[in-house]
Amino acid sequence: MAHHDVSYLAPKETFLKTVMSWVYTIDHKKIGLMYLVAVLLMFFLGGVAAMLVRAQLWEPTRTVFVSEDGSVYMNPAEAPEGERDSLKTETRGIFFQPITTYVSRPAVNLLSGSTVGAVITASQDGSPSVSLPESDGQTSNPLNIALTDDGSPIFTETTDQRGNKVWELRRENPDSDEPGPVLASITVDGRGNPSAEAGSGLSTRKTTIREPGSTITTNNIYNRMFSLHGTIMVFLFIIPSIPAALGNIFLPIMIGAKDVAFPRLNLMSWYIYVFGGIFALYSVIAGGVETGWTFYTPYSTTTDWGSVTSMLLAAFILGFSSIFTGMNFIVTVHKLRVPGMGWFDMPLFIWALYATAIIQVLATPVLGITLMMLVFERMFGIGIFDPALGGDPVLFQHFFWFYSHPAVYIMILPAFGVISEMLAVHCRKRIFGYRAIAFSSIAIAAISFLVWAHHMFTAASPVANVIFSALTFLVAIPTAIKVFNWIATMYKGSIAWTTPMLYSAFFLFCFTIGGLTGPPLATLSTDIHLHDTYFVVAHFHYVMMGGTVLAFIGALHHWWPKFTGKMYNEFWGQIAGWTVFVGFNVTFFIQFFMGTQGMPRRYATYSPEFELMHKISTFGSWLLAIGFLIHLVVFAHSVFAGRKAPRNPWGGLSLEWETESPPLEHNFAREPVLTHGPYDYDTVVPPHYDPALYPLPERSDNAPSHH
Amino acid sequence: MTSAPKDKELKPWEAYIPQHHWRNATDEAEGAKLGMWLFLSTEVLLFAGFFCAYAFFRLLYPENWHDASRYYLDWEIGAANTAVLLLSSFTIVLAIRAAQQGNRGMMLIHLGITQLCAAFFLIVKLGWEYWPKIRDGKLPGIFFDYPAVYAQRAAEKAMIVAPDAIIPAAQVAGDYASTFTPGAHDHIFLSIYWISTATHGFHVLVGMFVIGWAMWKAYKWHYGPRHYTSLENVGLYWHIVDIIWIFLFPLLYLV
Amino acid sequence: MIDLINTSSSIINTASGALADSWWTRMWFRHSGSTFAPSTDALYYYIFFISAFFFVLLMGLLVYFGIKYRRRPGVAAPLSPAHNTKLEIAWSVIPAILFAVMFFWGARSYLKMVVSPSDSEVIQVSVWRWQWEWVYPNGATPIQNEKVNDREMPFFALPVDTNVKFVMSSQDVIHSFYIPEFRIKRDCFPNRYTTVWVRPTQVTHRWDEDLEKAVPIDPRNPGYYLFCAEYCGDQHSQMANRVAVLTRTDYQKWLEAQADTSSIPLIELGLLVSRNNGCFACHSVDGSRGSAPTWQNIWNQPRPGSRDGKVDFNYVRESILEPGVFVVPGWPNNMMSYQGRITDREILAIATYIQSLNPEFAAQAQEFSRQEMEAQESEDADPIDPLEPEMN
Amino acid sequence: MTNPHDSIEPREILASEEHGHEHVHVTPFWTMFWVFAILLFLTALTVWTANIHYIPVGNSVIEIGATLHILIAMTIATVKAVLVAAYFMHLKYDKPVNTIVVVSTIFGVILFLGLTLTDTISRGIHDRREQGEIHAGGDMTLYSNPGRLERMRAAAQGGVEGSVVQQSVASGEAVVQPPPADNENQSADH
Repeated sequence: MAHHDVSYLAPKETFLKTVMSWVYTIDHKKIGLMYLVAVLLMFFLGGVAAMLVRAQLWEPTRTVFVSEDGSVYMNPAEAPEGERDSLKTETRGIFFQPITTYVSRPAVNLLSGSTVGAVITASQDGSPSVSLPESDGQTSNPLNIALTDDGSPIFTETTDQRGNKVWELRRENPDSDEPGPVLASITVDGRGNPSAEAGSGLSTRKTTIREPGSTITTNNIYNRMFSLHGTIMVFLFIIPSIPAALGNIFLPIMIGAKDVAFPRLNLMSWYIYVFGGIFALYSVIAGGVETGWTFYTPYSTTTDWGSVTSMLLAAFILGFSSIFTGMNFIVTVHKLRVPGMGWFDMPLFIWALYATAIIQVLATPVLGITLMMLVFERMFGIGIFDPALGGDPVLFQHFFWFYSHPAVYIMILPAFGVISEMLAVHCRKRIFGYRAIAFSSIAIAAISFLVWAHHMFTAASPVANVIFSALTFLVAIPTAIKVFNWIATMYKGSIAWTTPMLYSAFFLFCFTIGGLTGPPLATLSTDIHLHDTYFVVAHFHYVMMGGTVLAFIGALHHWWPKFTGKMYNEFWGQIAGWTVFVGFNVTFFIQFFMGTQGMPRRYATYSPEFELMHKISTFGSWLLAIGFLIHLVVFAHSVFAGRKAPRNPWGGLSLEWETESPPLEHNFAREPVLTHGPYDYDTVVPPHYDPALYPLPERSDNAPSHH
Repeated sequence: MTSAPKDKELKPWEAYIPQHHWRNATDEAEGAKLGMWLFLSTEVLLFAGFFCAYAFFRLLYPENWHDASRYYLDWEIGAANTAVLLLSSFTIVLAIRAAQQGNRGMMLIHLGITQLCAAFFLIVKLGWEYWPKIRDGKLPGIFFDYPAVYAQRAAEKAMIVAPDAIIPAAQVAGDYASTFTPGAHDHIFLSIYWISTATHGFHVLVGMFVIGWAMWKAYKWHYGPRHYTSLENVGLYWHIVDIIWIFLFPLLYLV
Repeated sequence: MIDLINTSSSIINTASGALADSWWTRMWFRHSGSTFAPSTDALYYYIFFISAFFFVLLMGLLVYFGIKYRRRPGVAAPLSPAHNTKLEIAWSVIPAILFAVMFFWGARSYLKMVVSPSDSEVIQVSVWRWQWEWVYPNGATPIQNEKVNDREMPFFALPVDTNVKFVMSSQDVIHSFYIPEFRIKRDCFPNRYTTVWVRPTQVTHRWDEDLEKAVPIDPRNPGYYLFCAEYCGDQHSQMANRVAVLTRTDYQKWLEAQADTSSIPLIELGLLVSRNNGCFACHSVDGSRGSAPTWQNIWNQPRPGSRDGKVDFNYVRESILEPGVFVVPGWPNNMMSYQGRITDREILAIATYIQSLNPEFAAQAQEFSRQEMEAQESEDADPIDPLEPEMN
Repeated sequence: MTNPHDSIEPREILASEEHGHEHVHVTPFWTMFWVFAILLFLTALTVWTANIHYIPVGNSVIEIGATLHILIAMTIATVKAVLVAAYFMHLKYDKPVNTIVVVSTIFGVILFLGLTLTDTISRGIHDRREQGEIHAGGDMTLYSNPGRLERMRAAAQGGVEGSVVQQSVASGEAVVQPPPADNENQSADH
């Protein structure tokens, strides 16, 4: 009868109404889907930045010798005999050439001894113009430049020895036909960069209009790229990825609710995310940030480059989006579970999201106030973080990491949740140690607040370092427990090697490496050596990318049939999965060795001895990109040509597999009745699943499924 | 089920039905309240940033901090504002009580008093605290006008003709201001004073808007014995603004 | 407990000492250059082998289960327990114990790095974007340069088997003092001092009397790197210097040579001093555009608004000591003052060097440099008045 | 948005037992009044204790230091906050879950302050500052970019008459004006 009995994806009567039904929607599934599209877009953007970062590191920036015909030699001796004298040196990296001029309007200010002056400017193609000062409504000519009839100054166009175009502005010489002395000249070099010089011997001075950021070096582009990668990936991709996108879609369904507790707040969270994203993108367009995503003071308070303030505001705004999602999830889990679902009847994904939400609510406000204080510092110089004014940069680091360390658990905990789900479903096995996994999520959430200063072992005081080192090891224990439980879950399972299962295994592989490289960073003396090196980069990526991103992609495949209603291509999904896995490991495993060898991170160039390792890493990044592109094609194919998904393609037992694919507008036709736990694979044939395909183990009483 | 015609005489609070995804109104009210408490906890942690910065610098420069607090800020104004905020908290509690009893008149009166208190707080803050400080250059960070403050202090000292015997007595009475000399970190003290009180003041302002909204809803009969969730949440918000001030007041003005 | 750690760490120290310079240690770490390196490396290997054991165990199980229990049509998953208390306690407690050992061991060797011995030789380290400066106890800053990745950078030497304490401070943003071979790292902050100390154990360089500089003993090992490990902006990656370890006697000779710049002609010294003070990070000498005006051809150029109105000795001196007094219009005022970190003769040298960069005045500069050198060599000569040579 | 209860008559809901605040605790007036009175009293007490620096005992005095003051003031403030939360904010009468939220928030604040201060206290910056190793804040000559400070100061004081800094900007001299009290801490050799 009512239209909430149709799929949430079903279009409305008219196109406009369909669009509006998405714009004004308070349906958690639509909001989650919009989040999903947005975070995938951000993943793409951040990924492009990452590819450029790796490309720059293909080889170190070096001085090379360029002959006139353009051949490049590492050493002048390599050049043919005749060319050696005419070699020019150039600094070059493989990808980013140094750009010496950013603003295309060099100008020469011709001061003629008095306060009146004239400004000579050149556009990008070098065509010159002079603006002369006005006096008494008439154009005066204090410089005695030859003028045409309409008052515009005359430039003589010549070519210099190198073949560059030169425009010269000369002083008028009324006594003879000889040209007067050169007042100023504009030269356009081979690359089209204009530069201006004032003539010598005159009372002139050279000014070049140098807006902030007028010189971009190779390094500078690189610095923006890795900062862009960090800020986008952390604030716009990975934090909202699983909770706000997949969590939003599935949390209410999995606990049998019609919606989240505060649907309008949920919509607001989405629009705040968009608003914050606009600030971030504006910052990128307006020059980008080059502070890294950590915004350490006093670098971030003093740099004039780019648009740091805009990026800070973006992160501040995005924080609210995250807080609102977290609040919503906590209340939803507390108040909207289907009757009969106790805390220990919840799927582990819900436990993970609940633990995540606790961190989101408790940690994010501190980031908010930190960034606000940093904005005040930049705008008003309040002097709390700026050492020049008596402030303390380490205090900023404490403020920042009080959020940002728990934030890495905001990123990884939901991934733990989806892995628990995927392993149980695809191994057709009751999860091993349900309570241990559930409690370890909460324990990780609590301990995550205790360990932040391990990011500051080279900065903080020794006493604090010892305390934080000890506390850091605490967090390793619940994490280890989870991994052991997952492996134990596979024991005596019936393991279907679908793409989600494949990704679960990839996750276990990569996350175990990521986790096991944590202890050298938590141990004080080894961390002193490894701190701020590529070892940290590799560790972080093994946890965040090998952990969260692989779990996210796996979860996308796992739930894709449910929320889109279409199946994806299993074969190509697995091909893409293997490409991503191999590419990922090629890219990042070598970085552990770079780190122990002492290669510091955030380096735009490096000593030649690291070249081979960097080349391997960059090569891996291409494989990785190819893998993700195949995934993109697989998903696109599924959306447009995928076959219709059954209600329960994997034989899952949690509540989302009971409803239609895609789910109805209010999730269920009527409120579901809980007849079994989410992991009772030993005793229950899953709903909507062919019992013939689902043999139950011998000993059980072969109880029929509840349908 | 029968579909009887709707009773036009039902007031909005009587006719209230929960949103579609809630099982019943009790769950909805409790859920909303829990959500509000979570929001309040984010507020507390937001202000924790100021408290942490305060503690950090106070431990670094204890004397400077103490003297600056006594010299730059008037505890009388702070105390008056504290009392006013406490009163407003009390009246908003009474407003909720009135809602529970279905007494719209008392509800509006008490919310009105709360509004007046909030306005009083802001006017005192702007007129008696912020404005003189802006005038005298007692501003945060690099805006802090050391020369002007020194000149002013010198003029004040010139006016104090104090026989030696009186100064210890003044100290016993706690009159530190008479011996005060501006310190090197006054600008940071004032930075923290400005950003924390301004953020708090902003919350008071937001509070006035939401209380105004609650008054409008009360006027329209949206609150009654069975439904006053949003009024309760407005009250919770207002109390947290009060509690934050309870901590800010002694830290900034007294010790 | 501590005894146990001591014993085990000494065993592993011995073992890793035996492993030194094997392909295995070379794969992970650079040379072990200080007393901290063996214990840090040994601890790393301890963690590594534990990790490797668990990784192989877990991944072995993953692959084994994945193959053995793969889904077969019509075959049910056999029953298995959903939890096992003993197993779960075991895999919680055993890692906890292993972690505890890591923590105690790591904290013990870390605390040794923190407290410097009282007999340490103190080197003042000053750092700014993008340059390290070491001031040795005799007041010298190195004049020896070595090429590191295309750039001439100051060369720093340390005495072997001597405790050296670095007292560090930054002039602008946060930097981090990192010498991988020593396994030490410490952040440098503006407005604050931090310290780190080290005891080098391997001699890498020797003093060469003829070349009057330290040269590598083994040409394949040109010395250690000093890196900046905290991101500090544009040329963060190019803040790499060579650090060498000399024997005590060689070190003394090297140090004396660094303190004595009187035998270097002004123009040459100007180039050296400019390099060592990182001037070339911003100022170019070939006319190309950096983040500050080039030095090429600026000598005698007009500078309206400055005290002298043009670039001369006074102008250069003022620009070095009080860069904010006159800023060339259009350029940012971001140079720091070199007051107190540079001698009068060095200022004169820089000015002469700049003079020599203008072809018109190059001969003049050469002549002045030669005269000054003669004056230096004749003992009774009056010190040259830097304002004297200002001739027009 | 569609409401699934559209077809249900409101009275029917009212007739059911699911009422919003059916069994709610009505705020007792006199309890609240006395809480309010105690709060006012505690405010007065804070002010009073903060202004006592010496307690005369016979011929001598007992000094109350800054630390003790802050402890007293914070204890009173905590008592006040607990009263407001328990009575005004109804925590005493509500479900315990709200109290759990509050407790974990306070836990978070304590961790934040406590662990941050573990570092900042133990680095001994204060002692070293007194030995002259560390320059007090506001010593702006150390800063590499005095021009920036100048610009910001000039911008900040744009309209203020007679400002020293403004004059120095006008004359083109980048004179940094450090706080006079800090002069003895400055050293030129950095």
